[in-house]
Amino acid sequence: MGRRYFQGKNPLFLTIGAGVLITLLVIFIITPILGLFFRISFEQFLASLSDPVVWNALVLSLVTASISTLVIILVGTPVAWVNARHHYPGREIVDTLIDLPLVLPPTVAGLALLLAFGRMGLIGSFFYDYGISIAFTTLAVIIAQIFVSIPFYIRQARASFEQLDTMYEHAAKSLGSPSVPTFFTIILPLVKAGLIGGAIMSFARALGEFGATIMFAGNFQGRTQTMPLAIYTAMQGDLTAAITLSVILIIISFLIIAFVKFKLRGYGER
Amino acid sequence: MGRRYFQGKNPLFLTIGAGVLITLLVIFIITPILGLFFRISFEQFLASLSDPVVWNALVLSLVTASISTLVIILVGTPVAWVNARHHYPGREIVDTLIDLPLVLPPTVAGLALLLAFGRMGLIGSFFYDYGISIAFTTLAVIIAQIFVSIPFYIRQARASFEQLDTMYEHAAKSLGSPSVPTFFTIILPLVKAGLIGGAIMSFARALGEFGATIMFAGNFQGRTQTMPLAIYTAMQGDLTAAITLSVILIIISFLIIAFVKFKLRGYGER
Amino acid sequence: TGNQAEPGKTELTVFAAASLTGALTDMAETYETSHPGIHVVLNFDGSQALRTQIEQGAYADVFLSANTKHLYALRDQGLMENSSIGLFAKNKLAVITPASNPGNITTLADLTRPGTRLVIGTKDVPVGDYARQILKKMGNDSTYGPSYNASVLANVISEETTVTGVVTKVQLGEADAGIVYESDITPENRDRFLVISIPDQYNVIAEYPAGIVGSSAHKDEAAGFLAYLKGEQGRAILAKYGFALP
Amino acid sequence: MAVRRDLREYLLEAEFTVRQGEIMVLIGENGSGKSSLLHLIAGLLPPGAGHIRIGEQVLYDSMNGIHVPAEYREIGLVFQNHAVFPHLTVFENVAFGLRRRKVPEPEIRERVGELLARVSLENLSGVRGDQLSGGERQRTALARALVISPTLLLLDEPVSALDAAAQERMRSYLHTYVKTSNIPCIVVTHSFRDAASLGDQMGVMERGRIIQNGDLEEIRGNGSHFLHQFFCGCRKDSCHL
Amino acid sequence: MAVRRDLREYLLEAEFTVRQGEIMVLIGENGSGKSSLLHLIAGLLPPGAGHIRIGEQVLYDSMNGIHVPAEYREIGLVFQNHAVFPHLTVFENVAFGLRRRKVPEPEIRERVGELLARVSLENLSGVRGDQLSGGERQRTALARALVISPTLLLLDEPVSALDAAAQERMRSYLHTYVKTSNIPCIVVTHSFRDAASLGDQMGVMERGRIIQNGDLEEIRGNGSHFLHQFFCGCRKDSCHL
Ligand SMILES: Nc1ncnc2c1ncn2[C@@H]1O[C@H](COP(=O)(O)OP(=O)(O)OP(=O)(O)O)[C@@H](O)[C@H]1O
Ligand SMILES: Nc1ncnc2c1ncn2[C@@H]1O[C@H](COP(=O)(O)OP(=O)(O)OP(=O)(O)O)[C@@H](O)[C@H]1O
Ligand SMILES: [Mg+2]
Ligand SMILES: [Mg+2]
Repeated sequence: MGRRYFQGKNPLFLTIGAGVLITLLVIFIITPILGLFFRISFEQFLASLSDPVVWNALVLSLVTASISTLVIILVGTPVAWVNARHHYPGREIVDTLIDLPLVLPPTVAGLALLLAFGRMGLIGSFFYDYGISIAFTTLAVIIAQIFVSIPFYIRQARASFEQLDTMYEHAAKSLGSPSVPTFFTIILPLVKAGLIGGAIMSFARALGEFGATIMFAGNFQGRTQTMPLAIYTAMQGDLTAAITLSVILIIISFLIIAFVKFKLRGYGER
Repeated sequence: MGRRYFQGKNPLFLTIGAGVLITLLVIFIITPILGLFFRISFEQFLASLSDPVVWNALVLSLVTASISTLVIILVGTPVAWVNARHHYPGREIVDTLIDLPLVLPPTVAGLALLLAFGRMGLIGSFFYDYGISIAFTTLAVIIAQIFVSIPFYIRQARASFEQLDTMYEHAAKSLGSPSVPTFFTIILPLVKAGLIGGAIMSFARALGEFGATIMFAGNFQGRTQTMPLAIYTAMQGDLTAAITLSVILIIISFLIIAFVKFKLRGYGER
Repeated sequence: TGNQAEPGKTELTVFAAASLTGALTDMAETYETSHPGIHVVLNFDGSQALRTQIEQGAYADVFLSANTKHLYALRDQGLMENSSIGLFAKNKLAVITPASNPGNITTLADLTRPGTRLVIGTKDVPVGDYARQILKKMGNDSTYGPSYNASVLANVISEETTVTGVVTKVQLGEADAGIVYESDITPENRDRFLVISIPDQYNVIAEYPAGIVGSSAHKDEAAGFLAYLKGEQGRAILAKYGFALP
Repeated sequence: MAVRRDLREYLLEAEFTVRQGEIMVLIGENGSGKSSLLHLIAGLLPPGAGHIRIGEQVLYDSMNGIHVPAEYREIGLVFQNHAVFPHLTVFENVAFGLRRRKVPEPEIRERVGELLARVSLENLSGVRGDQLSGGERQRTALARALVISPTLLLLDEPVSALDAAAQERMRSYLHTYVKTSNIPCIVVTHSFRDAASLGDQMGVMERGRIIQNGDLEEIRGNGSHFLHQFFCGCRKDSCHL
Repeated sequence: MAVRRDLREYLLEAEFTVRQGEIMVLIGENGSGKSSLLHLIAGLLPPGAGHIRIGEQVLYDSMNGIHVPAEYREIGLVFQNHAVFPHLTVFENVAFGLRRRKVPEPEIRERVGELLARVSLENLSGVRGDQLSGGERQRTALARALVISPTLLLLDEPVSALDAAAQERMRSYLHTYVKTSNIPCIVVTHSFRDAASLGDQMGVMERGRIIQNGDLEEIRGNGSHFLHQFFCGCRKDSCHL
């Protein structure tokens, strides 16, 4: 994993090919996004920025997506680790189940969550009897985000763990390190880059989550109205306002993701 | 990466803790999905299965998601490889840009695509002059799916490549293997598990794609009406019909993903 | 409606508001039987989304909107065939509760009861706008009293961006009541709700306009379809799906 | 000690005792199971029937269902491929075992410093594990295993990558270390030098079994043609060494 | 050949010639830059000023901007850590270089079979690289480097993990191989046995530089206290070997 080696010279056609491919991909992704930028005016952008409704939504989005990502990391890391390193009956079924939320159209995911955690739901009715309602609260926003984005993290984390050579764990063990410290001092640092990548995916997916949220948590300003919901709400009236909100979301996300990448590099890069 | 070592006995509390965590996660994911299953009747399920509209949508979904995944693999793999192993100015910016589609609420993504590739769009108008319209075609469905799901694959693939020790590439090189054969015979097999994981994520995300598709490709039965759009359309009249379609989508996806996992294991597992 | 374009048939592309899904699907079928040369291609989405698509150059022959706002906006941009525009359906609003009626709502007055979980549309979607108009009218009426409007709105737990959102939440019993179009109570789901009608003096009549899109290549066929829609058979189907007629 | 484990086509079976303060040299052809045996003793491979004891302490006993996990065995193991942690500095690699034992920081510094001096890595203490040369890695692995004051030392070809001068120094240090700390030690090696200068006792492995086990005098003297052949690869009478 | 490269705190600088059919033994302390030098010659490390030539063929020349990529240098390199491909069988590991050269299948089978017999791995030819013992890995790495009939052989401690008998066999095979194929060869080693039985010429590295370079008679005879000390780690007069 050392990096002191240089890559030699690639044949010209490879370098050009790769350059063209990357350029095309960047164009493919950036043109639509720029299209959004061109649609709005700077005044409108500033006006939106100072709109308390927008602020509410932005703060709510960032807070809920952060909490979701945190929960996903806390729950997903051990699950991914166990699935990567331990054999138990039904492991692959569990692993495939974890992927299912990816396939559900978000609205259906929200519907499913209602059926489970709503007040008439399989689990929710139980809570409701104790006076706790889950649906239509900020908690529901977080649950919806976790549901749709946890698979991304677990998939990525499991792949990173599986790719790690077991010899380091054995070395740590032979030096008297029980599983938990080994995990934190040896394994985590070695797969850091992969886990951060997974967390970024989950965070981004949670930030953009709309369908499951509005179905399960409803659209209530200040409580469950995240940025995507604010964008949809605005879209019903004024498309430009909706695009302005989208641009704000894009800029903020870009800054956050770039910052996280810059701050938390994998151990291989300095 | 050998597997002949056993993991020793973990302290009891870890085993129990992991077991509880996995069980909770499975319950969290499976209850909502079961909730969907409980809502439908077997007769309705059979009736939907034989409905040509459903078949159309299902086939269209599987075909478009497969094509999208293929394109994503073909484009994403070299891009991820270059970003993992080569330094070039702006690499991290490109990498962060590639993540942006994750953050966009899908409808906004669809709107952005329409603004770029629609008849009036930045790029689309150019094609339109040559008589090619992109939006509202099956091609648009594929473009929308690629746009929203390519980041998942590239993220995962890059992490896998970065985690791979460079010594194997050097060994291959010293044995006279140019970059391309080395990539296919040495590198790909060693990161196979990670890439397949990424492809599964992208495929699943493409299968579930709704918002960007309906905005950019429209909701034309047989041409652009994929399963999620059919579910949406059914939901206008009858929730149960929509849930039935969702259940079909879930079952098919589960089978496909499980099959792929079973068929294409990573090199570490036999 | 078959899927692929069949040779020799004229393809008529109809953009219709999502709330027309059931009625238009039915109608396309009967229309194709009586007009063998025509194949009706349907695109259902929210009226706002359809409008955006047309603005961005989507090809459509006919646009059926769930409200006048979006269709008139297109007209004002010169994207519609002005002479063809006309109303073809009306829709009234109603309060629905789940069949099990967990909130025990039997009259409109019950909506003020604290703790009632009410869902309506956001103020920018027509159904939400109309709901607010209705509540305001009722508040101005002495039968319900001036605080009616505010105390009902205080019970709102979610402002949906689509009517389907309202319907789904009520159907699942997650909301005690919702305000929707009468046409949302479709033949398939009728027995899942209790319906409380809103008296005409408070109700708002939503208007569904239709028109031929300016860039249509099949204006004659489009006109024919509009005539059918507004004619005897069209009206019958619309009525079956709960629409009022102009 | 008796252990039992399936190797590729044969069983790993061994029965031997190493006394406190004694070094057993383990030799055998490639693939005969030497490394596997060490891993098994260290608790990194699942054993079959038998028992493993250090002094009074039972590490494994299949009859009584005793199985001390590897992390509680207090065994110093040098892996054949070193397994130096690539993301930690040399210092942190060596300090790793002490940190896990919650040794106070000043003591860690002192003990690690002493061992780094022993293996001449003082200058590289801040260098990451993945930036070391082969010999530097082996030195780190040695220091890491010795610093924890283990109750049993398992060394898998521990000086094979060291330069010749360092090999000599390390052999004499290892000898002193084992004698003064009075622990048993098993050294796997292919080198006659190692065997001659370290071994009190010798075991010969073949196809997963210890086929000979005994005093080193046999070798130092000139009793065994077999051992000479093993180390020289030639018949004793035609040896050019 | 002269190469130049920055190492940690010092420059890698060397100037030497190895003639066809001759073996140069490269010795030096751990971290002196031996492996780096081999990697540099093989084209895996970016060189600085200087040039590298095999016979008539210029591999690198900083003055004339010539830089043949590693994959076209036709050099057989045995890595210090073997770098056996973990997902390929022993057979496929050895066949790898031939497949890249589009050698026909029957010839591949024949050549690989012959080399596997040479390194006594016939029985393991279907075993995956990640399931080999240390010595088996090194054998695989040797076979893999030799089978491609390279025009230059770079061996980084090529027999250190082999059992003693195999070491002896391998040394004599390497000697014959280099003489019959008439290619230059550089062997890095810490073992006197290797140096004595393989070397025609010797280079001594220190801190990235070749500080001595000359004929091996010096060593075979008894001229140099320095070399004796290097290999024995003890003064010649007090040597017990
Ligand atoms: N990946 C790397 N990055 C930076 N420095 C390195 C790296 N690998 C080795 N070095 C340093 O370069 C110098 C020379 O290393 P090299 O591996 O060439 O030594 P060597 O002579 O082969 O030693 P040994 O006998 O231990 O194998 C050492 O100081 C080493 O620490
Ligand atoms: N990860 C593994 N999976 C399966 N078999 C293995 C694995 N590692 C080693 N083996 C096999 O087990 C046997 C013993 O290997 P071991 O590493 O113990 O040999 P060794 O005596 O240490 O050899 P060497 O002198 O080459 O290091 C060999 O046949 C080897 O091929
Ligand atoms: Mg071994
Ligand atoms: Mg070296």
